[in-house]
Amino acid sequence: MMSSARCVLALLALLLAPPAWAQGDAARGRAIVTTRQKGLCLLCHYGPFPEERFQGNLAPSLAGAGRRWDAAALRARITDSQGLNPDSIMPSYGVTDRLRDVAPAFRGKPILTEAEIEDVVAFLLTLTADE
Amino acid sequence: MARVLLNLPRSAAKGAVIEIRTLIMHPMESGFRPGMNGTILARDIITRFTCEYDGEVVFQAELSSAIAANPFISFTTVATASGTLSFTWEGDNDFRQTETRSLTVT
Amino acid sequence: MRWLLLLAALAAAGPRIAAAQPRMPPQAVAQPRSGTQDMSRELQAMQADDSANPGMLWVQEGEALFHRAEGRVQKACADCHASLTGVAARYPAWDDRSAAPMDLAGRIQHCRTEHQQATPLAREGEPLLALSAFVAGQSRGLPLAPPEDSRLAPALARGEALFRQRRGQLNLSCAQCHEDRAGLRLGSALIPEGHANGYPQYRLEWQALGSLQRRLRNCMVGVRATAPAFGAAEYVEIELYLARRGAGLAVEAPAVRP
Amino acid sequence: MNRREFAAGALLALALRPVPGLATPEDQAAAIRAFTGGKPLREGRVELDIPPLVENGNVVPLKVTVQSPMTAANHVTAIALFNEKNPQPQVVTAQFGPRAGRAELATHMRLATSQFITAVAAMSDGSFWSTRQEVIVTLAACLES
Repeated sequence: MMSSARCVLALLALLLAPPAWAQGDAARGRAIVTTRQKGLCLLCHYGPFPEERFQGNLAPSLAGAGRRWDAAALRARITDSQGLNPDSIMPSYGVTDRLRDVAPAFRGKPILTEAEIEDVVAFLLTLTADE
Repeated sequence: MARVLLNLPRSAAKGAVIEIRTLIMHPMESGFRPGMNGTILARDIITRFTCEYDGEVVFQAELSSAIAANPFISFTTVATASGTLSFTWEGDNDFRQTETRSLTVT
Repeated sequence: MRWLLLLAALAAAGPRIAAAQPRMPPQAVAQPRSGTQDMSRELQAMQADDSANPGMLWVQEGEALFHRAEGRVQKACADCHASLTGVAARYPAWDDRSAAPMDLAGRIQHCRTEHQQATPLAREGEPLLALSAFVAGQSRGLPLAPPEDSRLAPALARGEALFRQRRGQLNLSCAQCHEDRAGLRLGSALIPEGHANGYPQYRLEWQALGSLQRRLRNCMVGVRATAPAFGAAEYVEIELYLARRGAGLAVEAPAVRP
Repeated sequence: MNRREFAAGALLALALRPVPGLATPEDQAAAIRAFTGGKPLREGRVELDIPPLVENGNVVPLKVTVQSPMTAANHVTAIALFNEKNPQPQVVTAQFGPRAGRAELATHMRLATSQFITAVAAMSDGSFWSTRQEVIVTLAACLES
């Protein structure tokens, strides 16, 4: 059974969903997740990335993310985590408004493009095993 | 003149081993680091440190880019006779600096 | 039901009451933890050993500058100030002439332009860092003791608000890391409580001595936010709040930090 | 995407990680051979005190101590330090004689990344002794620029 919040989430995800042809690439997504300058994910999260010796512990493990959430839920969380929970410290990767004092080099630009977010979603969906 | 910090006793008993600790202000620019515009910054390091005791070399070290900025070097010497210890740092771009300290041996 | 309404009325009146009187200074962190405690034994040893702590090079430089006659009146700092023990522990402090809070580097600048009638030194320039290190070093071991001065209250409140303000493309505040998540790991780096008891400090990342303002700028750049120019009022306000927040911690300048 | 494509992508991601032109363990071995003149290295006598885990590779304190009577007849003539994965394998080479009193050298070095550091001592009898230590370098989470 779906709670109403989940319904809203799913609707939001549908609205945010890219055209069917813009399928994400899991290998590219993995590179984004593990690159400090790009995805920044492992500064806060940890997960099954044996080559990355240093991973943060501010946020939950990414292991099993692909079992806990479907593509739409992952997309919604990455694109606008703070839209779902204003107190979240996870940046809203696809949002450029609601921010203040953004450095000129990053102004008006999302942290990840829609295509990059699709790559990350595709990769996270492969993380079905719990650690 | 680069700022230098030298730590060693002013006096020592004859035959005692004294510890000498040195710090010198220097960027030790490695020659492997890109600058703001992306081009590699030219190497600028101290390449040699020498300690002479009344004119005789008692310790010498060849430094590389792998030595940290503001180099710290610590070593020991035997207090043989009252005299002068001199410390010389030499490096790229004709860097050369000498500091002296007198040591009283009792 | 009536008590609920009363409660709501009180809550609504709350902000106005607070605005009417000078705000009480926020409490210091109950038991502030110096960043030193989060460092490896080896770095702790480097900080504690004046013959290995590279920051001492700046302290020595600052001592020389302190005794050098400067400006149109050719007076040295030392001609007026015999000892500055404990002074750095009480900064930032209120400055009457500018009617604003002033940090230690600002005070040194003020002395330089007003009393020595010399040209101001660049913020983050080596001479001002060296003088700051020499003065701050004279408070080593003494507790941070920010002044109980009601004139500082508005700036202190602004400083706290800036500390809690989310900013930048990553939309993070100082408090979200250094208050809510101190002790956890951002990547491999342990997040310290972010106290202001070691500045100016020798930061291994910089391979040089730097001020608290440089460190604040560091975090702003990190969250991809604009950073005010060195010396800006915003920095001094955050410094003011940090001094209050870390009150009681021993001054460690020049501290060594990763 | 099939499993092989995925593995290839992961390898590519690994290969693309930013590792600038660093020396290799082979470079370190070659530098050590140049220092010893190809003579065999023996383990022992040398102690290398370096932190196993460092928060920042820009300044890593270390101390090398060699067991030796440091007499005219029997002393350490040189201590050299080598790394595997900095741009160059050499760190420092220090000349010693009996007037040093003790065969000790302390300095602060740089480490580009986690690696083994090798300390080698040359003795007045022509023998070479060494030890090595692994140092894990953690990465800074936030950089100033």
